[in-house]
Amino acid sequence: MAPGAVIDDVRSAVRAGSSWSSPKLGSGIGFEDVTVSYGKLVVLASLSLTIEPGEIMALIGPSGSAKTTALRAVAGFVRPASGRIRIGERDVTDLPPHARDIGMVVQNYALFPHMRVEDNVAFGLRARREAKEAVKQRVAECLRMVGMSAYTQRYPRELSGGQQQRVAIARALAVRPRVLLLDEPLSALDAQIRHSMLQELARLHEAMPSLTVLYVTHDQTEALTLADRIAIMRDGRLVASGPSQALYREPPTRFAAEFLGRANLLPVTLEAADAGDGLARVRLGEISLLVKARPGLSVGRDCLLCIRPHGIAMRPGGRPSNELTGVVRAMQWQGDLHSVTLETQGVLIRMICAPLRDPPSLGVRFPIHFAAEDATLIPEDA
Amino acid sequence: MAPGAVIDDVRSAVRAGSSWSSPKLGSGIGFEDVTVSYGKLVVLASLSLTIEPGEIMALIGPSGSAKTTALRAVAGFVRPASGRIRIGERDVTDLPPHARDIGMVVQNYALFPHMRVEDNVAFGLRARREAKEAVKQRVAECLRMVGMSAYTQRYPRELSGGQQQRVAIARALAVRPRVLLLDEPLSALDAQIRHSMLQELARLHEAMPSLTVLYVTHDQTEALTLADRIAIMRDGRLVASGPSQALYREPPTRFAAEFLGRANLLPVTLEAADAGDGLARVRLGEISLLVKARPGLSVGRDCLLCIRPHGIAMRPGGRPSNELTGVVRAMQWQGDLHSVTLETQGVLIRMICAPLRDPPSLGVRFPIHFAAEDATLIPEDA
Amino acid sequence: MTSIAAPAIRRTSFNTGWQWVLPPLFFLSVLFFYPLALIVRESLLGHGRSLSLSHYDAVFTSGLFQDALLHTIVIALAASAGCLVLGFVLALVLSFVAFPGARLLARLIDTFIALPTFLVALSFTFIYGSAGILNISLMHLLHVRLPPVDFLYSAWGVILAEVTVYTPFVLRPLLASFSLIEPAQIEIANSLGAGPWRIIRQVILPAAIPALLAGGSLCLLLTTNEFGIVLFISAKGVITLPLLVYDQAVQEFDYTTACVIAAANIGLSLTLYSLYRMIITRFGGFRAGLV
Amino acid sequence: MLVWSRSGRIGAWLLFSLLFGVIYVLPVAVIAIASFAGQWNGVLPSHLTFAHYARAVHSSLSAELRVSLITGVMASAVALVVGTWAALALRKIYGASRLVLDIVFFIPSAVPSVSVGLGLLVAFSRPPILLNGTIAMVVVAHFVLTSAFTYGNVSAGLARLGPEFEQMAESLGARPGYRLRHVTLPLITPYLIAAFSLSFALSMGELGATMMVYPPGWRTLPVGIFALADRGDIFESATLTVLLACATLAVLVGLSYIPTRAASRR
Amino acid sequence: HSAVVTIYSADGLHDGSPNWYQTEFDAFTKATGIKVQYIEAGSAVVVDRLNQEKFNPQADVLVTLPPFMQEAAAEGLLQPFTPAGADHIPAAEKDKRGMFVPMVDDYTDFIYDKAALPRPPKTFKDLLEPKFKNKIQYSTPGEAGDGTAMLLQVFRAFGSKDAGFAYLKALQVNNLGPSSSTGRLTELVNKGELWVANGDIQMNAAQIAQNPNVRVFWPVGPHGKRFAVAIPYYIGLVHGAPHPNAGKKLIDFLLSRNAQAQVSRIAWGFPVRQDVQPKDKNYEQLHKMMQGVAVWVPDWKLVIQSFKQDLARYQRETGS
Ligand SMILES: Nc1ncnc2c1ncn2[C@@H]1O[C@H](COP(=O)(O)OP(=O)(O)OP(=O)(O)O)[C@@H](O)[C@H]1O
Ligand SMILES: Nc1ncnc2c1ncn2[C@@H]1O[C@H](COP(=O)(O)OP(=O)(O)OP(=O)(O)O)[C@@H](O)[C@H]1O
Ligand SMILES: [Mg+2]
Ligand SMILES: [Mg+2]
Repeated sequence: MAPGAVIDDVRSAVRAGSSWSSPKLGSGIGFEDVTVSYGKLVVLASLSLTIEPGEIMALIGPSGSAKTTALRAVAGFVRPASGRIRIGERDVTDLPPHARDIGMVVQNYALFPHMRVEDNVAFGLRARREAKEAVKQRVAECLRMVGMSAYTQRYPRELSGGQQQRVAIARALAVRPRVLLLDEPLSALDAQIRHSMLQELARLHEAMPSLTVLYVTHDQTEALTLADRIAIMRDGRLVASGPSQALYREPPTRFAAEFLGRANLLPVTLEAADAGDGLARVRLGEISLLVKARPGLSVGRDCLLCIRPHGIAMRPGGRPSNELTGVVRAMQWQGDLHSVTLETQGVLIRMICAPLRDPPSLGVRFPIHFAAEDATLIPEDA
Repeated sequence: MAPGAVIDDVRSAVRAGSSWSSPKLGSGIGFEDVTVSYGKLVVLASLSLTIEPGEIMALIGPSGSAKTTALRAVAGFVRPASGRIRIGERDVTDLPPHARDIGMVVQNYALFPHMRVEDNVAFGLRARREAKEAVKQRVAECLRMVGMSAYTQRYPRELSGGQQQRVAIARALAVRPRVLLLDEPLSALDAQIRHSMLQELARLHEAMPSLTVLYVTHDQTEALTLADRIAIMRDGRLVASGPSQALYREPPTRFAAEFLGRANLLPVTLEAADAGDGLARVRLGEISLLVKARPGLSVGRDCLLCIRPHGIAMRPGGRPSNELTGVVRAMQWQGDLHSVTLETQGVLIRMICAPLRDPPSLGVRFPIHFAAEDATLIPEDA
Repeated sequence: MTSIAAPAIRRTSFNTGWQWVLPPLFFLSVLFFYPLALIVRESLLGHGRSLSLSHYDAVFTSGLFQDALLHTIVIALAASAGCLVLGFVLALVLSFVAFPGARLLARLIDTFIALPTFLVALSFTFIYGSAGILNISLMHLLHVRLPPVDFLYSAWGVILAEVTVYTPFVLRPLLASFSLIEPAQIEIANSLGAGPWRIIRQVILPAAIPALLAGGSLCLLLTTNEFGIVLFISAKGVITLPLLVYDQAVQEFDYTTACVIAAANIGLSLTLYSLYRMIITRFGGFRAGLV
Repeated sequence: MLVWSRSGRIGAWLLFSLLFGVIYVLPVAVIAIASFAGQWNGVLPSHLTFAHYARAVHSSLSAELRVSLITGVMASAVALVVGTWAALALRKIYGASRLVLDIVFFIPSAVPSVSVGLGLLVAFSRPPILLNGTIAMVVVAHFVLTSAFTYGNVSAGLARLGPEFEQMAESLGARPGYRLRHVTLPLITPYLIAAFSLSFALSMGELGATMMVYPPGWRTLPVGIFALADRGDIFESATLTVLLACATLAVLVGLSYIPTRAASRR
Repeated sequence: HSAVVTIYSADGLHDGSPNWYQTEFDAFTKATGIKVQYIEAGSAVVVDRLNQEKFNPQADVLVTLPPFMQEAAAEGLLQPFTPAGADHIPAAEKDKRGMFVPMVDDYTDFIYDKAALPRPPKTFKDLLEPKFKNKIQYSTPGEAGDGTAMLLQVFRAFGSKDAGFAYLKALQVNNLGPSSSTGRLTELVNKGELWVANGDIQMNAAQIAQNPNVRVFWPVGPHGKRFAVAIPYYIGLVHGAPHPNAGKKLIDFLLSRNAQAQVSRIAWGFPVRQDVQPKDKNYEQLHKMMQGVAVWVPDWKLVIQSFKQDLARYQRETGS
């Protein structure tokens, strides 16, 4: 199946499908001091987090940071050792999963091996005793949406990894849940289809603004594109959360900056907390730079200067612009982009730029620039 | 575990590990007209492909295009209905998997559920009757490399998805195979660790230049960064293959262009096949553009003009540069990048640029530019 | 019971498997098929040394044999059905409604396999006999003179006893197969809004089909061949083929007739077994691709 | 994990307790009480006594229990090896021959134990193979009667084993023998244990065939129990039954605690 | 080597502890150093096993009831042997060809539940009353020695086989069902599960201690005579016995005066030697129970001639 065809399929499905909009009231998700442990091992430590009705929240964090565990707690598959979980107005901590009105896609899909694709997708609808005709129509619609219309009669074991994942997505969407829990739902898909699925999700959300989505992903593009807010987990704890853009632009901690967007973090010392125009002045090695001011930092304090790799350019831009001189240390072509690693003032700094026609060779020295408003300060944490 | 720590771990592991280099001779992989079918369904149709000793070949293609099947055929898990498979000089078509000297990571990991992490990794070594001490050391080394040293005593079911995947990678590498088969080995990992694993793989290959790698991935950055050559599959057929950069820069078909890097494809008509300087002239709607010439196309022929989204800029660059006027139709912020969709000459065109400080609003009209050498022609195929 | 189809794709025939079957086959041939062949030979030859079906004819036309055949079939079918239902219910609770000691209980039920079957019949006489606990209590309570519960010395008594004894044979494979159901599947089904009944019907039952198949066929074979219980209940209406074999062979020096009945009994077991497999295959197993 | 509500769980337990109580606890309780009963002609025994146990301990019980245990272990071990071997070997065979062989390995369970005993007695009491009057005869009888169950259990386990683990093992260079020992067998250990427990339990309770073939000095406990019951000595046979059940239960529980790391339950 | 001897025996003399067999075996081993290996089963089963094993005999000595002993002799499973004490046994009870001799005398009887029935049924006809529905059981003729003897008893009580079969057919309405064992019925009678069953005096007398509700009786036929059928435990030397000498010694020992003197005291049986007159309480008790009961010794030779046909007819008439 050509990806083009898939996309077209998807589009027409959405165009045709008015059934997405649903009169249900939105219901948010609330974690209140939720702790989950396996045996003695605490894997999720007192998570408190509220997801507003109709909001898309992305949950990111390194492998093993308890993202899946948090999702399973909302679904009711694990019972918190302490704390409460809310869906909408209801405290669902003691409610069985089937009474929670959720749709879920899990990391390993968990398709029913003895059911054909269409029966897998129809499962939730039949469980709700929907009319036969309605079920049929809806199943067809959902499968069209994920580009799996040609596979209705297959058993899961006869599908490729990505096909299985798409069926799992269709199955979760088919029930029109109030709350959608997605655990890396696109990990097995290629960029093409991933992109179109992402668009589908966005469109779906437009059509059903009350749908609350909790979305675990490893792909920050996914997170930033889709989510209203992002929560970052680390070692079973929530370490940061906030509106996607804000979190990206002004990461509150070193970890958040590193994890979301792999920022350059340069050790600097604050020279002037307020250099006018909302800017501050810091010292990096021997030179002094203008950066966005951050309240609450005192002069002389060691901070990290956070600059995104693509915030660094070879030509000056933005006002006021800083200039550094770097020596090329590494160079990587990534198709869309060139990633250049430079050494400046004794630290390594990475910049990303559109593919260069004549890439500088290693060891070459040239000036780089970044705008003060692209550079934020993060207090150095232990 | 902090990603930073992981990366440091990885680095020191590689610095310490001299054991990677191995005296084994390299052995390539050869598919000779290989067809695989499940029952009557042909899923892989007469694949012929040679992977040179020491080469890294990425296999990409939409979900369900038989990438996994091709890998399984090399491993010996499925028997081709026809055709031969070669590893090195040997025809291995009739050889059992254990005699093929391969390392493999499969899509669903297939960790041995009854063995602890360390025993999983040690399995292949023990099967080869390596000395106890050596096994121990090597297992520790491989686990350190994937950042799983803290989990040696866990059972697979006690690990998160990404942790399982990392163990699977360690297990495949531990045996120092001559041929490494990787089926989306990094799909469950976050960007941070994925990046560092990718670097590890590159470094591993440097240390063992004779290692042949066949790498299935959905992530084109992965493919382009790591692979010497890329093969593109579609519907069970090989549709294109070639050196990564060449394939990316001059995609031979519409499908290759779309799939690898999501190029803009504009319908044009060839006005002059040779406009000097290795350029050709084409007509798009009412305007005429200079593009890279492609031999074998006759004047008046309908073609597709392929321009990568990041090849389009707001300012002119490169010589000679083309100019178009576009109307902003969509706008998406993706963290690192801004994706802008414009309408020009009745077609949609997507450009990607560094995050814009003041993004244009919808409906705004402005000029865009692209260099002739960034625009290639593709014959319109049925 | 080994109801797997050959995988759609044949595993490469790297090593032909035939020779590996030979050792167990040889072992079983010497220890089992050789004696079995002697029985069949005897049933065909009898005292005369020429092949004849006359013994079969004589046996098959006797009313005693026909009655026994009927009893055997009815009891076996009813008891197996009972075992399947009871086993499924017990296994469900043991596996999916976790409570402390479930594992021990499962083992306890297993122990019934180890009891000589006649003992269950024996204890039933204490419980359900006309002078048993139940009847005496009821007679006192209801002030009646005749025992109100009177099923022990009928096919029902045998069936109940056999259900008790043979349910473990359904229970064990069921427990094993339940433990292999991916918890995520049940979780997802539940999250999609399916209540317990639907999950049982649509997720657990299909996964349990091989186990039910295995347990059911075992039960069918065992109940067809049950001897101890019938021997001890020893009521008029429940004489079955194995009892006849025993009677003929041991008691009346009529070895040939015994062999004929034994052969018929074996034939019956295999027929029932094949029928059962066919039915299951036809109406259930195929959907899961399990048979 | 299936029934989430408290009331539902309680309901399930009640149903379970009722069924379990009537069908299992009651008969066992009756036998247990009978083993202490002096006389039992009313609803309950007239008085209780330890006399049966005292006598049981003094009689040949310990010998018979030993015989049963040894026979059970030997026969089950042989059945396990043969059954597992057959089940493994059959995986490599496809098509009609597989179906036929499957039935072949099943036939022993289709034969009444009485017929098995009879057949063995007839076959091995004359040349070329003379086994009557030896312990081997009992072991053979028990093996024949349980082999099909072992075979069935193990093949069921193998059928549920996905191919990916063995494939992965092979790709890591494990030869068939190594793979079998380190991957296949460990993964089906629960089934091997189940198979062994089952054939052991069956063997502990076997009567029909044993009665016909047991040699002098090798009388199993069920034969002893049957002899007692058959002579009307109900209470003493109940006593021996209780001991038989306890011994078996002890072994089964012991077997169930063999760690099977493949268990996938959380 | 010959330090062991194997005896296959019908059950009945090895019940309880102490029991007569074990007492004598121990004494025998002590006296001769020969170990006794004992196998017991139903009276027909032992013979059948012997028959199956005739190509590789394991047993030295066979003990069983009529007519199975006669069958065994006819099948050639025994070898002639005249034990040391044989001259003290009445010739009528011994096999003409010297294949076997009686070892313990015993007689058929019937038992009833004295808790349920204040007085025993007088006649066979009484047993046909509806109140006995499913309350009567007797061991199956041809399977158990007692059941076989009862068949003969009914024939004789009713004067002919035809009348006997007619009676048994009528009795089938009340009969609970076939039973391969006689011993088990005692317990059922004691419990009240059954009210009437058949038996033999040696066994029943021994069981009464454990089963206090059980009493013996002998119903009368239309001709009004109370009688019991003699069903002695016979003993003989097995043809092809692996240890013939030890076997002979064991037979001699069991027929010795000392052993015979213990029969009634330990096992409630009657000694077969005329020179043994026990004085124990059990013996007196047995005599009291048997008072007024005539003993009938069937012509077993005749019996086995038509035995197969009789059994076939029994099965036809009673449908079991
Ligand atoms: N059954 C279990 N027993 C013990 N520890 C467990 C168990 N399941 C998960 N864990 C541990 O809990 C932690 C969190 O697991 P979780 O699956 O929630 O991680 P995650 O954030 O989803 O990771 P990934 O991105 O790799 O999927 C991990 O360190 C994992 O090893
Ligand atoms: N056992 C099977 N029976 C029938 N068809 C199968 C079977 N296994 C795979 N297929 C089909 O073969 C095709 C190729 O599958 P394969 O797993 O090789 O795809 P893939 O390229 O790896 O896809 P993905 O990227 O989604 O993992 C798919 O269309 C799939 O549906
Ligand atoms: Mg996870
Ligand atoms: Mg795949």
